[in-house]
Parts: sequence; structure tokens; C-alpha cells
Amino acid sequence: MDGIAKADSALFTINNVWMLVSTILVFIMHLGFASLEVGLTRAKNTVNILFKNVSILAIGILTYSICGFNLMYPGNFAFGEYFGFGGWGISTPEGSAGLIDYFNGQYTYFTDFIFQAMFAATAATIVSGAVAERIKLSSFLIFSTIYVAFVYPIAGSWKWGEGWLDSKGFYDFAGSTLVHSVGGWAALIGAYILGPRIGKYGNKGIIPIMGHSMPLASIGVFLLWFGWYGFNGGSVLSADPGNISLVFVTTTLGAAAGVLGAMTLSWYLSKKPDLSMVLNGSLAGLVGITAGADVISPMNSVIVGYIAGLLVVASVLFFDRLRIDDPVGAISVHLVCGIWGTLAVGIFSAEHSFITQFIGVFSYAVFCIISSFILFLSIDKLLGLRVSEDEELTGLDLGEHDMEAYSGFQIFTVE
Amino acid sequence: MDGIAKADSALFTINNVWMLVSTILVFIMHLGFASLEVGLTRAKNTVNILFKNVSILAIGILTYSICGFNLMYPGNFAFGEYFGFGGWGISTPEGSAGLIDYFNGQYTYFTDFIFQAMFAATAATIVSGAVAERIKLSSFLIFSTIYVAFVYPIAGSWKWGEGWLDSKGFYDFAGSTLVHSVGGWAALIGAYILGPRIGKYGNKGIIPIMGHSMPLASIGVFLLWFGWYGFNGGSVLSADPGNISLVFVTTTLGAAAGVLGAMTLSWYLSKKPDLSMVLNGSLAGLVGITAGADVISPMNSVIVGYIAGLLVVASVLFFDRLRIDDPVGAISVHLVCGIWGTLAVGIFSAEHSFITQFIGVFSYAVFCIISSFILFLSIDKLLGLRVSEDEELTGLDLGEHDMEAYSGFQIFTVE
Amino acid sequence: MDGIAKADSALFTINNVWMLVSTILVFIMHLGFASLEVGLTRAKNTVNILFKNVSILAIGILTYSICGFNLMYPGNFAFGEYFGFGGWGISTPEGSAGLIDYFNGQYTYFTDFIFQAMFAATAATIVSGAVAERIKLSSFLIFSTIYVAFVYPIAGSWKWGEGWLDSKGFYDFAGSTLVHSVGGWAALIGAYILGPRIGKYGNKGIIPIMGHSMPLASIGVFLLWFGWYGFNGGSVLSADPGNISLVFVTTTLGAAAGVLGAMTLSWYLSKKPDLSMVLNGSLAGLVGITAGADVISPMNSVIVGYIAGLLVVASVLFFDRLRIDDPVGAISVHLVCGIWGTLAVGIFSAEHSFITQFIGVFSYAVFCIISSFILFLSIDKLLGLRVSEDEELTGLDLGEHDMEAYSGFQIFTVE
Amino acid sequence: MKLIIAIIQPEELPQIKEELIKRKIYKFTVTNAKGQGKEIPVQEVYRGLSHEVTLLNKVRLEIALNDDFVNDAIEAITKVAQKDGDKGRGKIFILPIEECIRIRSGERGSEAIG
Amino acid sequence: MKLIIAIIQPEELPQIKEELIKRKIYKFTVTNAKGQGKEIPVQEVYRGLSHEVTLLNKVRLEIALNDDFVNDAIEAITKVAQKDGDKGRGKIFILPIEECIRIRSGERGSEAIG
Amino acid sequence: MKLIIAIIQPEELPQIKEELIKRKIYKFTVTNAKGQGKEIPVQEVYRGLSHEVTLLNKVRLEIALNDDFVNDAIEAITKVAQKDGDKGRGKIFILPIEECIRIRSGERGSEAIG
Ligand SMILES: Nc1ncnc2c1ncn2[C@@H]1O[C@H](COP(=O)(O)OP(=O)(O)O)[C@@H](O)[C@H]1O
Ligand SMILES: Nc1ncnc2c1ncn2[C@@H]1O[C@H](COP(=O)(O)OP(=O)(O)O)[C@@H](O)[C@H]1O
Ligand SMILES: Nc1ncnc2c1ncn2[C@@H]1O[C@H](COP(=O)(O)OP(=O)(O)O)[C@@H](O)[C@H]1O
Repeated sequence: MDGIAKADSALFTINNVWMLVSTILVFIMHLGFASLEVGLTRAKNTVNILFKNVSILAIGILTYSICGFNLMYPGNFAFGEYFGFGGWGISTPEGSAGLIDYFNGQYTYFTDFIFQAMFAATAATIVSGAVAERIKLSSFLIFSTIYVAFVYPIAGSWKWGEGWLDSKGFYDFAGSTLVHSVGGWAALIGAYILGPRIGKYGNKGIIPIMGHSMPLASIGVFLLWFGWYGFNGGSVLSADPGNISLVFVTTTLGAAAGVLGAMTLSWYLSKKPDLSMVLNGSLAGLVGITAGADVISPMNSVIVGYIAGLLVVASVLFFDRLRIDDPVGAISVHLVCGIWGTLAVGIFSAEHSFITQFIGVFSYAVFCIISSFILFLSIDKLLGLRVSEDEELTGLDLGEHDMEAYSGFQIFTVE
Repeated sequence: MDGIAKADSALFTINNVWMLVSTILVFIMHLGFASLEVGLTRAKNTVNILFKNVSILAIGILTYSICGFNLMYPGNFAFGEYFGFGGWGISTPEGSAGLIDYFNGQYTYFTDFIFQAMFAATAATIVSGAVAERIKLSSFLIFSTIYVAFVYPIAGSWKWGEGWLDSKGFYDFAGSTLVHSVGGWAALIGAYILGPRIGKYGNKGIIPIMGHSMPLASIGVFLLWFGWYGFNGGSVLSADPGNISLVFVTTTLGAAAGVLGAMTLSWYLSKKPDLSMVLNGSLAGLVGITAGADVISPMNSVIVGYIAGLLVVASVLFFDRLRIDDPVGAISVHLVCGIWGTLAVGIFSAEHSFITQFIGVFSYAVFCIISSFILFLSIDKLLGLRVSEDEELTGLDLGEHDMEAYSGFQIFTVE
Repeated sequence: MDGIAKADSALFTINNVWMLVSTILVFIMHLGFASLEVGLTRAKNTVNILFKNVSILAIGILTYSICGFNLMYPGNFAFGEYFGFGGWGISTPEGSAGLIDYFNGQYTYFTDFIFQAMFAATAATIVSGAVAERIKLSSFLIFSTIYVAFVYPIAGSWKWGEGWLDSKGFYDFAGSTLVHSVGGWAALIGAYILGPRIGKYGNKGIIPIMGHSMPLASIGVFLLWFGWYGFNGGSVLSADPGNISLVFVTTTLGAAAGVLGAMTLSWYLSKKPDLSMVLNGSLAGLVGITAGADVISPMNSVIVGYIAGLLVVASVLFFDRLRIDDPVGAISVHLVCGIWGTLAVGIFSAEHSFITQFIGVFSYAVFCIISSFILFLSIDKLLGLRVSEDEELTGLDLGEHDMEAYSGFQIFTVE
Repeated sequence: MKLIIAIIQPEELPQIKEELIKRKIYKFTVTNAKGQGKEIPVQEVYRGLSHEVTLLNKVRLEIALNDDFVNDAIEAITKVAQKDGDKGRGKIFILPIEECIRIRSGERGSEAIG
Repeated sequence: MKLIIAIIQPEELPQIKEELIKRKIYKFTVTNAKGQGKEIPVQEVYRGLSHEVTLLNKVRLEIALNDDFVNDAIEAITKVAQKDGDKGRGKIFILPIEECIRIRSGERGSEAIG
Repeated sequence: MKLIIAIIQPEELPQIKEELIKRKIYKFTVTNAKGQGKEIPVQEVYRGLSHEVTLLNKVRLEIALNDDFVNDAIEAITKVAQKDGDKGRGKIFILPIEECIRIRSGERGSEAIG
């Protein structure tokens, strides 16, 4: 091998390593989601939430290997640029040459698949938080299997699979819309159809139902932030030094500014420094910067993050006023800030048009709202969506799993 | 330096970085083990378990630097291809040239040592789970120091140190047998000699002793899965893009299928979705795929993982019927699925023979069973293995450490 | 591009990736600090501690982007080699060429910034532990904002910014002094000025105030150790295989020996294996090896770590005798072992002088003690430093945040 | 003066609280308890084994009152808890109190109780 | 009708439960408690400091019974707990109950207690 | 023989313990409780919503004593807890005990109580 070929091979190797490191980081976000959701809900539903998160990860990966990957990256579209299917399973490309030639010589076919597979389950996990503490386990599993196997990849193909929105110039770097809003819309519809948890909106106004473990919630947020370096950093799709380091800076500043935004507004509104809001603030900043992490300047990423931090606080209060009960704030974090982040690209990046960004946001809204409605309502008809009142009161852990999360601990299941 | 030399140096650098990243990932598996073991046992033994896990990691690394590394990779064997010793301590190779020429120019001597050192303590940690809640701290520390310092590296030298099993063509990619079964056999012997925890097998049948924190157990499993990307990915011993990305895919699919396998069987058997089984299922899948992660196709890795998931459920029930009390399921996960994974290489990989794989499994069984028996029985004679009944009832935290894990919390130590 | 240029670009890319991976690892240390501090304090102050740790991370990153980075790496000094300022904000270097030429072609400007930014907040977090459970939230936030924005970077410029101590030949590889002691001095002064927590030093002698969660404390320590591979490994400032692998070995052996040192001394002194001491021991070893991780041999790193482990035990007891109340042992771990590590470079590395190391330690002491005193006393005058007795007794969570960390759990807030 | 000790289902506490307040009974003390009674034991599953848990979560309510409030309190509790006829709805025990002291003021007797 | 309040060692609960059931006493309520008594204080070590903990973990058993079961209950408890003569084995207190109500049915008096 | 049940503020326990010991009252049992009384409800904030918590953390002290110690115990408790006149300082209830048994020895009556 001559010098140039060797150097190419070295570059290929490092790109590939970076993509796999990113894959691992996205993987650990699933623990982040699980911890956050557990921490912000009641102890009596802990086993149920953990079960959902572990199994949806496994199911998401498997369905992605069966059909999701080839729906999202169909190669050729079958129906306009709206829908295509590349065939069942993942087909090992031939020989190591085939591996190396894949995707401009940046990384292998397998790397591509596994990085994308880790993303897939995220969308379902986002829904999980919003419908927590009252949805039937089996119904949730059915919903999210279908959502992850079909809705998410088809929607994804429009942009990342080089479909019609990509042709239009719509930009979504790492998925403010394609991942977070797609999950967020289903979260909204799910929370709306299910109705609030018993006791949340009483005749005495809104009674907050406190999460049972702030350390777990915080561990969740730190792990999500940690994993986000792979989520955004990996979305560069190579180890290009200039790009990934810029993405690291904007991602970090966005998150930090989100903390500050949520801190200032919530401290101002409730006169007290509210940890649960500050935690959501960092996630809000991260979701907000995700659409434009590589095209927004560090300075502007602070602005995007800060506004996301304000938005998440306002949005949590707003949805509570609408009596849409979202135990972990998933709608506010992922949907609202996902939309904000996508539009922000149109504002802060000269090369992208606000109108196109808006069209993208709108199209995903329509598609996701309709699919979620159909799915949730059909499941409700066929199996029922919500656990019985009795089960909700004693908790889903005993109701659905016959198991307790904290055996031996004295826990007030009420108040 | 000319282009070729520079390119070589770049490849060397990236290989080395990947091995060190893998080292870090294997490191964090120790937190995974600790969390899992703590979560699946009772609150009153938490300090004890954490102490064991922290100290055995430190001891394992130190003894590996003193003699383990040179027992496992002796260079030349002294006694057939069964035993060799390369000398005490780790000898810094001379100059940076020495560093670079090491191991086909893939990574440095120090990298080799530290990657292997992180593996070593794993074997002892596996034992820890099976003997938890009743073994004396000092006796456990003595056992595992000897096991890690001598038994594990000598056994390892047979294959990874290029000993007789390697010559025979036995294959164990990342240690289904060399790490997991080696630990698993000691776990089995230890649990057998110690006998069950008080109250587990009453006259009313088997009474499950519930773990005290499902969130901790889940954190443990996610961290183990996370670290496994280094455990398997690093075992490629280079950053070769085709290989490590294939390993990532098989590892992930194996784990996901393990979850599914455990979920289906346990849901079928106990009519309820059992989180503790699903958690074990993912580990089962991971242990199962470890022996052949680079020679089994993605499709087959799903089969291997799924069967591992079924096996772990059946095995947990089986050992309970035998009245061998294994609080965390270490024997089922590491031993049973380790054997399965090793044999699976003989089934699913055309290049490897089932018979040779079986000979390997059998040889390790003999060696580990004998060593563990001798060690445990001698320690029992000299110092006693088991804490007093009183101490077991009040908990090892107060008994061995005079410390509580959850100061201030109200915990029922009984029932 | 010819072979050499391509190979250079590959090397640049891998260096840059390694620095960013290190950045992520340092990031997760903040979760480590938070978990450790939460675990070693009482349940009633948990929300407060988590809030401090999340917000100080965000604030630290933002101030570092505003002025910290350019105070620490001023380029040209304005006042002797003691103080310089490179201008507000982070100025994107021009074009991707500018990015690549940065810092000897090792990594980009953005990489440099973000790696250093993650370090910055560490110093403040160290203080947090020592003043926990009694400091007013707002006063702490003001103190640490100023400390991180000005004191830490100015002090840092003396060595890492190529200031006067660098010229003198002072050596501090990854910050035993520049990070750990700088945080440690402020911790000492803060704990001293605040006075002990109510009930700690009664007329019946010293009454330990137990931390409420050993699992959280252990998670914290493991995560810190995990992140330390980035803290030390990244401080090589390139992916040079020989150097980073040596640093991995010394770091690991230092930590392991620290565990052993603390284990032996504390077991000897209190007749019981003390988990809280062993956890501190590993951190002590890590802090101790940090100053010389690349110039101390593996063998000597064991000695440095072991002594650090002894020191931390002795020091914890010593400060308790002085009635300086440090809930998490931050002063002993970061200050005492930071000093030890810095001096150890003068002892174990032939190329460095003990005297110069001592001068460095002394200079930082003077600067940090004076700044901390002035800051803490001014804030005390203006706003008060300590919460009211009532608030301290009911806990800062209800007092400062109107929130509980473990809603539903039965916790004895007293005894 | 009487001391009412009521063992109730945890999820009924909020409603019982409301009923008590309606009847001008504002003060009580609550503890977490586990109860064994005639109710159907809960089935729990762990690591593939199913077993019966007979000690179930209960809430223990303690209300000290003057004699003429006793019937009101009983009514408030039974009203909520009787809504379905399941086993395990709990018990009320009434004990005599000889003296009651309000710590803050030192007041004694029936004055102090409310 | 009497109320038996027994303070016992946590680890004795399962056996005491069995003994009670043998004597046809099926219903009781259990709370987690901490007790200070004459028993040897537990030594605890934390961060190198050793200190005495005098408030030790106990379990508090509450059994309401008709008068003729009282001796059986005492026997059941003492049988288990007396097995060694250590300090700190606990106490039994017997208090009078004036009325007992089964919440589910409204039944009163000695009917309701069992 | 009397049973004193005192509901106190959690943070007062250590001092009350000292005062009791000063008065030669060495034995008691403590449980974690939540109390609703006249005290000002605590304001809690969570996810931007503020709400009143009326069930506040309390400690429940149980002391069985011979009659001549009752006033000492009351004094010990009130001394500490009266130090400021705030609401929510708690209550003391005194109940008759008919019998007391020391489990370890089987001793009965006023002998057994201390
Ligand atoms: N005699 C008793 N002594 C103490 N606690 C009792 C007694 N009877 C019932 N309880 C408490 O009340 C709870 C419910 O009692 P149970 O008898 O099952 O209800 P029901 O009478 O509706 O069947 C029990 O779990 C227990 O805590
Ligand atoms: N007079 C009492 N009032 C309340 N609780 C008591 C009383 N005496 C004992 N106890 C409870 O019983 C437990 C054991 O009491 P102790 O007197 O030490 O046992 P023994 O009589 O066997 O020495 C104590 O920890 C306390 O909880
Ligand atoms: N009648 C009662 N029955 C049961 N518990 C009571 C009663 N009165 C007060 N308590 C307990 O005492 C605590 C303090 O009572 P409160 O009446 O508010 O104090 P104060 O009399 O000082 O205003 C309450 O939270 C409750 O736990």
C-alpha cells in the first residue's frame, strides 16, 4: 500500500472509531432517559418505567434491523420522495472493500446501521415519559413498537433518507425535529388521550405530583447531556476536526445557557430555585441546539439555549394549565424546544430559510399527529390504554408486575 | 518522516486510542457490577457489597501488575503449554520505539497491560454476586486475590497467552469462557459451599429474597451493556473498521435478543413481565455473544442472544430448584451463558469445530472447579467462610463494617 | 493532497478526537462530584447539592467562554508574567485552515476551549463539598462564579498559560495544584469561616454525621475515576500513544494503590473496613498522581498513590480534630493530596526540582488563601454566608428550595 | 377524651382527610404501617418465583378527640372506606386518654386536644 | 378488648408471626420504630470516627384482641424472643380498648376484632 | 403505669432525649410520623407549581412509665419544645397501661417498665 492509500485508511479508521464512540454515547442516553423518568415519577411506578425503557430499547433495535433502517434509508424511493423500502434485514455488504467504500469512505455499513439504530429507540422513549404512571404496559409496548418500526423511519426518510424535505433544503442537523419532535408529538397525543393522573387537577387547582428521587433525575440529566456529545457529535458523520469541535462547543453552550434560562425564569416566577426546572432547562438547551449545532455560531448557541430554557419553563406551566399531564415534561422539552431549535436554524443561519424550516416542522406535525392519533385510538379500542383506577392508586409496579422497586423501604404511596 | 511512516504512525495512534477507550469502558463495567449486585440484594448488605467491589478492583489491578500479566502472557511457556511466567512486575520496554513496535504496531506495551488488567478483576467480581449477603469479607478478599492473581491468568494463558488450547484451535473471542465461565465456576462452587441465605429455602418452598433497588440494578445493567462495547470492541485488538463495527452490531443484537428471550419465557412462565429477568436477559445475551462476536453473523447473533435469554430464565429457576442460592443470578448469566456462547461458536461459525469448543469448555471447567474447591475449602478451614447467623440477620453492613448504607431511611430489615 | 499531508491530517484528526473524548470524560466527572457529595451528606440537603452542582457547571462554562479562557491563556501577559487577558469571548479563528494550524496542529481552537472549559467548573465543585449542608445557595453561587471566572484562570495562567511559574520550571501535568489545590484552598477557607455543622462537635466529642447513601457515594467515586482518564489522558494534549498509555497506567495504579493505602490505615485505626475511607482513598490516589502522571514510573505511581491513601485518612482525622468540618473530605482529598502529588514530582522525577515544586505549591497557597478569604468575608458581610439554624435543622431542601429529594420516603431528619 | 387508632388503606387517606376536616376534626397523626389481616394476600413475582406477601401496606391514623367527636370521626372514616365491600378495609380502635397536653402552651385536658 | 403493643427485634418478626398464627391470632399491624433501652449500644464507624448509636432498629407490633387471647399472644411473643437472655429483647404493653369497629361492615365490639 | 405518646418536631428529639435521661427516663420508642395540625402549612415548589403541604414531618415518642415519672417526662418534653411559641409544637397524650411485660425475663408490672 502506498502512502496515500495508507493515510486514507487511517482517516477511514478514525472516522469509523468516532462514529462508534458516538454510538456508545447515544446508547447510554437510554439510561439517562430511564433515570430521569424514574426520578420524576412516584416510587410505586418505578419497576414499570424501567421495564418499559429496557424493553423498548431492545425492541427498537431489533425492529430497526428488520425494517426500520431500510425504511429510513431506502436508497430509492417507491412513492414520490415520501416512502421507500430497501428490503428486509440488514444485508452485509460484500467483503471488507465493500465495507470501506461505504458512505464516502467515512465508516462501514455496520457502523452506519448501529449508529442509526441507537437513535431509533429514542423517539419511543420520549413518549414513555409523557404517558408514564397510567398507561398499560402492553398497550404502550404495541404503540411504541409500531411507532419505532414504521412512523419514525418513514418520517426520517424525508430528510435523512434524502427524501422530499431534503430536496427542499430543510435542515435538521441531528434531529430537533426528526427525533425529538417526532417523539414529542406522540407524547402530546398520548398524554392528551390518556388524560391526567388521578389527583393532578383537583377542584383545588393543580396539585403537583412530586417525583420520588431527585438524585436519579439528576443522574438522568447528566447522562443525557453526556450522551448528547455522541448524538450531535456523531451526526457530523465523520471525525472532521473543525466540525465536531464546533458542535461540541455549541452543544455545551446551548445546554449551559438552557440551565441559566430555566433558572432565571423559574426563580423569578416561583421565588425559589427549582431543581426540576433547571434539569429540564439543560435538556431544553440541548434539544434546541440540536437542529443547528453545526451551523450556529457559539455566541448564537448561547441565545438559542437560553431561549429554550425560558421556553421549557413557560411550556410546562402552559400544558399544566391546559390540563395535559406530562409527568416528566417531555412535551415541553422535546416537542416545544424541538420546534424552536428547528426554526432557530432559519433565524441564526444565513444559509437556511425560515420558511422551509417552518414547512418541515409543519409536515412532521401533520404526519406524527395523525399517525399517533390513529395508533393510540385503535389500541384504546382494542385493548384499552389506561390501567384501572385501583391499579393506578396502588401503583403499576404491583399492578402490572407484581414487584416492588424498593423492597424493605418505607414509602408513603399516598401524599 | 515520509508519507508511509507518517500514515503508519497515524494508524498506530488510532488503534492505540481505541484500545484505551475500550479500557475505560471495561473499567466502568465494575461500577455496573457493583450497582447490579447492590440493587439485587438487601439494603442491609449494601456497604459490604460496595466495599468488596471497590477493593477487589484495586487488588485485581495491583496483583495483575505484580504477576498476573506475566502469567497470562508469559511469552514462553515453562511447562508444556500449560504454564509459564514472564517475570515479576511490568517492565517498561525501552524507548518510544520499543513502545511502538509492540504487538504488530497496534498499540503500546502499556496499553496492552492496562486493557488486560481491567479484564482481570471482572472474574472476581462475578463471584462476588453469587456469594453475596453471607460470605465473610476477609475470606472473600483472600479468595479473590488468589483467584485473580493466579487462577485467572494461568487459565487465560491457555488461549490468549497462546497456550495449548490456542494451538488446538479453540476460539473464545472476548472471553465467554476465559472471563465469564472462569468467574462463573467459582461462583457456582462458592454458592454451593456456602449454602443458601437464611430464609431462602424454607419448608414452605422457595421464598424469593427481593433486591432492594430496581433502579440501581437497572443502572448496573445499562452500564455493563455500555462497557461491553469496550469489552468486545477492544478484543478486536485494533481499530479495524470492518471488525469493530461488526462486533458492535453482533453485540448489540445479542443483547437486545437476550432481553426479548428472557421477556417471552418469563412472561409466559410467571404470567407477569418480570424486570429482574429482563435485566438478566440482556446480560445473558451479551455473555452469549462474547465468544463469537467477530465470527457470528448479525442474523445469527440474534439467535445466540435469544437462546441465551431463554437459558438464563430456565437456569435461574433450575439452580433455585437445586437450592443453590445465587442472589444476582451470576451463575446463570456468566457460567451457563458463557458455556452456551462458547459452544455457539462451534455451531454458527463454519471455521470452528464444536468438539474443540467443547474440549475448551470442559478443560476450563475442570481447572476452575478444582481450584475453587481447594481455595474455598482451605479458607473455610482456616478462617471460616460464612458470617454468623446473627450477623446475617442484622446484615453485614453493621456486622462487618459498623456502617449503614442509607442513614436516616426507614428500612424494614426483615420481610 | 499528497501522502504526507493526508497522513498529517489523519494524525490531526485522531489527536482532536482524543481530546474531545477526554472532554466528555471530564464532563461526566461533574456527575461524579454531585453523586459523591450527595451520597456523603444527609438526605435533607440533597436538592440543594444537586442544584449547586448543576448550576455551577453551567455558570462555569459560560464565564469561561466570556473571560476565563482568555485570562488563563492570555497569549501575551500584561503585567509581568502574572496577569494577562486575551479579550472577551471566544473568537472563532478564521477558516478551517486556522482551525488546523492551531496548537501545533494537534487540535482545533474550539477543542482547546471546550476541554479547558470542562476543567474550570471543577475547582468550584470541590469547594461545594466542603461547605455543604450549611452555606446559603445564593452566596455560594456568587462565590464560585467569581472564583471560577477570575481566580482559577489567573492562577492557571501562571503555569498552563506559560506564566512565571512555567518559566521557573514548575511542573503540574494535569492539575494536582492548578485544579485540585486551587479548589482545595477555597474549600479549607470556606469550611473554616462557615464553622461546623450543628451537632458535629458536641461536648461529647466528635459525632460523625453520616451520609445518606453509600451507593450514590460509590457511583460518584467510580465516575470520577472513569472521568479521570480524560482529565489526565487529555492533559497529554495529543493522542501520543506512548504518553497516553503511560498516563493510563500510572493513573490506574495510583488510584488502586490509594484504595489500598486508605484501606490498610483505616482498617488498622478503627478496626473495621471503612467504605467511606476507601472511596476517598481512590480519589486521593488519583489526585496524588495527577501532577506527575506522565513523568512518574508505574512502580513509583504505586508508591505515590499508596502514600496519598494513607494521607487522606490521617488528614480527615486531623481536620476533624481541628474542628474544621468537611462533610465529604474535599480538603483532605483535593488540597492535601494535591500538595503531596505536586511535591512528589520533585521527589520521583529526576528532571524536576523539589524546591521549584515547593515554590509553586506555596505561591498558589498564598494567592488562593487570600482571594478566598476576601471573597468569603465580603460575601458574608454583604449577604451572609450561612443559613439560619432553623433552616439547617430542617434541611436546605425545604429551606432554600421548598422541595424534597425523596418524596414519599420515610426519612428521619434527625439522628 | 379518646384516642382513635384507625388502620386504613393508603390510597384512602386523602379522602378521609377531607371528610374529617368537613367534620371539624383538623388534627391527627399518620404513620406508615404494614398490616396482616384477612385480606387476600398480594402475589409478588421476583426472578421467576412467585410468592405471597401477607404483610400489606397500610396507613395508621391516630386521632385524639373529645368524646362528642368520636362518632363523627368514625363516620368520616367508614364513609370513605366502606365504598366497596372488599376484605382488608381496616379497623378502628378506640382507647381512653387520661390526659392531654398542648406542648406549646402547657394547656391540659379537653381544651388542649383540638 | 385489649391492645397489645410489643416492641421486638426486627429479625424476630417472622417467627413471632408464625407463633401468633399457630395460636389463631391472625391480625396485627406492624410499624418500623427505633428504640432506646438498656441494650448495648451499637458501635458505628464513619470516616474514621467511631460513635455509639443508642437508638436501635425495632419493630413495633400492635395486636388488638379479645381478653381471652391476651395470654396466648404474650406467650407467642415471649417464646420466640426469650431464646437468649440478651438485653434489648423488648417489651410488651397492654392497654384497654373501649371499642373496636370493622370498617368494611361497621360491626362493633369483640365481633369486629378478629 | 401510663403510656405517654408525644408528637414532637423532629429536630427536637436529641435535646428531649437528653432531658429525659437527666430525669432518669432511659427507655422509649420512636417512630417517624406525619402530622396535620394547626401549624402553618409548608409551601413546596415542584416544576413551577407551588402547593401547600399540610402533613408535616413529626416524630412520635412513646414512653411507658410508672405513674410517678409522668410529670418528669412531661416536663422534659415541654421544656425543650416550648422554647418558642410557634404553632405546631405538638401534643402529649397519656393513656393507661394495664400490664407491662419485659420480654427477656417475663417480669411483669411496674418492675418491668424501666
Ligand atoms: N386485631 C387487630 N389488631 C391489629 N391490627 C388489626 C387487627 N385487625 C385488623 N388489623 C389491621 O387492619 C388491616 C385490615 O384488617 P382486615 O381484618 O383484613 O380487614 P377486614 O376486617 O376488612 O377484613 C390489617 O392489615 C391490620 O393492619
Ligand atoms: N418504658 C418503655 N417505654 C417505651 N419503650 C420501651 C420501654 N422500655 C423498653 N422499650 C422499648 O423496648 C426496647 C428494648 O428495651 P430494653 O429495656 O433495652 O430491653 P430489655 O428489657 O430486654 O433490656 C427499647 O429499645 C425500646 O424501644
Ligand atoms: N388531636 C390530635 N390527635 C392526633 N394528633 C395530634 C392532635 N393534635 C395535634 N396532633 C399532632 O401534633 C402536631 C402538632 O399539633 P398542633 O396542634 O399543630 O400544635 P400546636 O398545638 O402547637 O398548634 C400535629 O401535626 C399532629 O401530628
